[in-house]
Amino acid sequence: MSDAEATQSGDSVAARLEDEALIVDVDGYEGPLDLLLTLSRRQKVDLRRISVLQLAEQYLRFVEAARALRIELAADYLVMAAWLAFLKSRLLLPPDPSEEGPSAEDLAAHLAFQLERLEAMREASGRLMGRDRLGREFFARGEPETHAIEKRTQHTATLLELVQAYARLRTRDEFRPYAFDRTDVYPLELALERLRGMIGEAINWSDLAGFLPPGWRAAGGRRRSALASTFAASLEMAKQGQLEIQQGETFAPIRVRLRPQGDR
Amino acid sequence: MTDETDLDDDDAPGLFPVPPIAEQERMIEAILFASAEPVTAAELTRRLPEGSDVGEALVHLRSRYAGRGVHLVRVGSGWAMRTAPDLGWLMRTEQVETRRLSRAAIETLAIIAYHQPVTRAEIEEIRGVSLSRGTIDQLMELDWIRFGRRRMTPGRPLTFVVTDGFLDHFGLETPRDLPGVKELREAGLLDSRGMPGQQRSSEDEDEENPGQTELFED
Amino acid sequence: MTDETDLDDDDAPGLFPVPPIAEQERMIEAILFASAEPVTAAELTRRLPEGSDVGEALVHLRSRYAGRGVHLVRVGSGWAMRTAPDLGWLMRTEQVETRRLSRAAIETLAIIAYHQPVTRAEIEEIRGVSLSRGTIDQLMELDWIRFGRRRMTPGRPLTFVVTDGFLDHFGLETPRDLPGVKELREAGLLDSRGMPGQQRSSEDEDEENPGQTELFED
Repeated sequence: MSDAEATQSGDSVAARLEDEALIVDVDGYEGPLDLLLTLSRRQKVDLRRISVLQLAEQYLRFVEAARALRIELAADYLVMAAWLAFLKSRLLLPPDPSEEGPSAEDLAAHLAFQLERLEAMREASGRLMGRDRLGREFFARGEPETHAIEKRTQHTATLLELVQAYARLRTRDEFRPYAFDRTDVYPLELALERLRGMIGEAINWSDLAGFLPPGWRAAGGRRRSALASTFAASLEMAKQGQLEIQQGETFAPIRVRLRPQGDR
Repeated sequence: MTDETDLDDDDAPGLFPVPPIAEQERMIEAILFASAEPVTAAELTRRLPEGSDVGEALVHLRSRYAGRGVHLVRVGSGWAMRTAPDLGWLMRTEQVETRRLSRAAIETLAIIAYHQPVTRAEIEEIRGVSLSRGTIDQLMELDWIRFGRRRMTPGRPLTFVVTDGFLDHFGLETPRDLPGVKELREAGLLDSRGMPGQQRSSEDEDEENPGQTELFED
Repeated sequence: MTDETDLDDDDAPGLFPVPPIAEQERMIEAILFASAEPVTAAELTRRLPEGSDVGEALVHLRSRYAGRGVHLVRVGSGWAMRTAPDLGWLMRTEQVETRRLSRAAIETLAIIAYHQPVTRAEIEEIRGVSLSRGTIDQLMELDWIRFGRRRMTPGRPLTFVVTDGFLDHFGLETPRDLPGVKELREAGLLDSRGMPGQQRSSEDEDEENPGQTELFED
């Protein structure tokens, strides 16, 4: 500490020392409002009569001191400092009638209100935690009775589970596996089943189209699907040696018959 | 940090006059109520202020509870409060085995809660699998869902909505108070995993629910 | 899949005469004694024989236990038997070590209790710092807070309110019984006032302090 500083008024030195004591503790504050509340307590007046101007000066001095000591202050402390500097200048200067928005006094009053409210909530939380509490000063039944005559299963779920289930569904929506949703499709399994059941009657060459199921024979998508599946089924059965396939020429009807007994 | 003021722990006996018998009775009443198991007379004597007459206080307490819904009874070597045997039938529902809801059920419930009124087809569309009858039955039995109005679309499908019992169980005032995915994440209740945007047309499928007509009406 | 035994074998049906009020009182006494958790009046009504006057029986029961070692207390929408707080010193062995809450959690809890229903933004505005993720989580886990109604303002933010579990833990009948709530309200310290000149304040103002109405209606 230099001599020049030591010559300052005692008050100011005391204030500076206090500010420096605070700096050591800077991590102990929850944020600018918390710090402001601590500073305002030093005015030793009812928060309703706090001097916001004085408070702004204290805060700015604190930020200055922190800078001088090369302490990194979080951005929100600096934002508050800028705002308080602005408020201070507005409070000091005569009001500019052309200026729009809330007056400096309104802003100062709101800050005082915020401090008072935070203080009130601090006190309230202290009083709340100081109350008689369950399991500490008063007690619930130590041995709840369960004269259960019947057992009942109760299904339960928590809100969190419910909401997480929903969130899970919402994600999965995007990854729904590819599914064949068309309805006019005649599955191979059905065709195979049908052909196996009917082939016994086909001792002579029979047109493959004759094996199509009723309702799938009219021209169109359904017929094409049924024909394709039935043809695939016939190939499968031919491979297994159960039937023979014949086609007279390109695009001629495909004919099938039961494979003669001797050839099996 | 709030200072939780320590209560002056003064059970220091001897220094204080013996409390009146009615006060001793109160103390025993509180101890027996809060204790997880029967308490012996010796233990009571140890816990009560010195000079207390536990035996006499117990006699008073016992007669005070005579004919009440709760009795003071001897259990083995200890004393305990027990509900009157003739009221046992009232305790019937106390014993419940809680089991977690199946995944299918909770997902279905979630969809109904978030999308109500919602048709069966819509639920199936969102979940990507068909809805088993058992799931709906279970949720109905729990009184968490019920039938809503029929949808005014072809086929007039039934819809499902959640009940007041659902709101009660999940501590909600209205289904609109269900938090959105974003809000959950903000509240730190969900992994901060990216959640793709939700896109679903709420077009009504015309779908019949055969066999459920008779269940409609609530 | 799971067989749920039928639960509709209802307690005493209307075939029987309504028991006298003293008997109803006994029944409630037994039910409340048997349960460690508060039981709602609705649940009591459901379990007592049809035609019972639970409200009146509770009044009788309450005065019967006045000044005893065990009290009948109201906890939000429920009722419970609890030991008299002045006998806490006797219960050393029953005391449970409660996890110490951080200052942030305690203050957040107080703000929710006094300002409920309150949004996350309002909590942050009052404390002047953003709400850390774990705080809400922790208070929900303790079952001291839950989601309330959404605020009918742009963005329809979620709100938080305290639970019956909170009231039970702190020995409060209703949120109105919070220490100093009346004075704080009269001093305007429970108003949600935004910074003058910010858009946010206009939203809040046309809402006429929903916190108050919620807190003081039943």
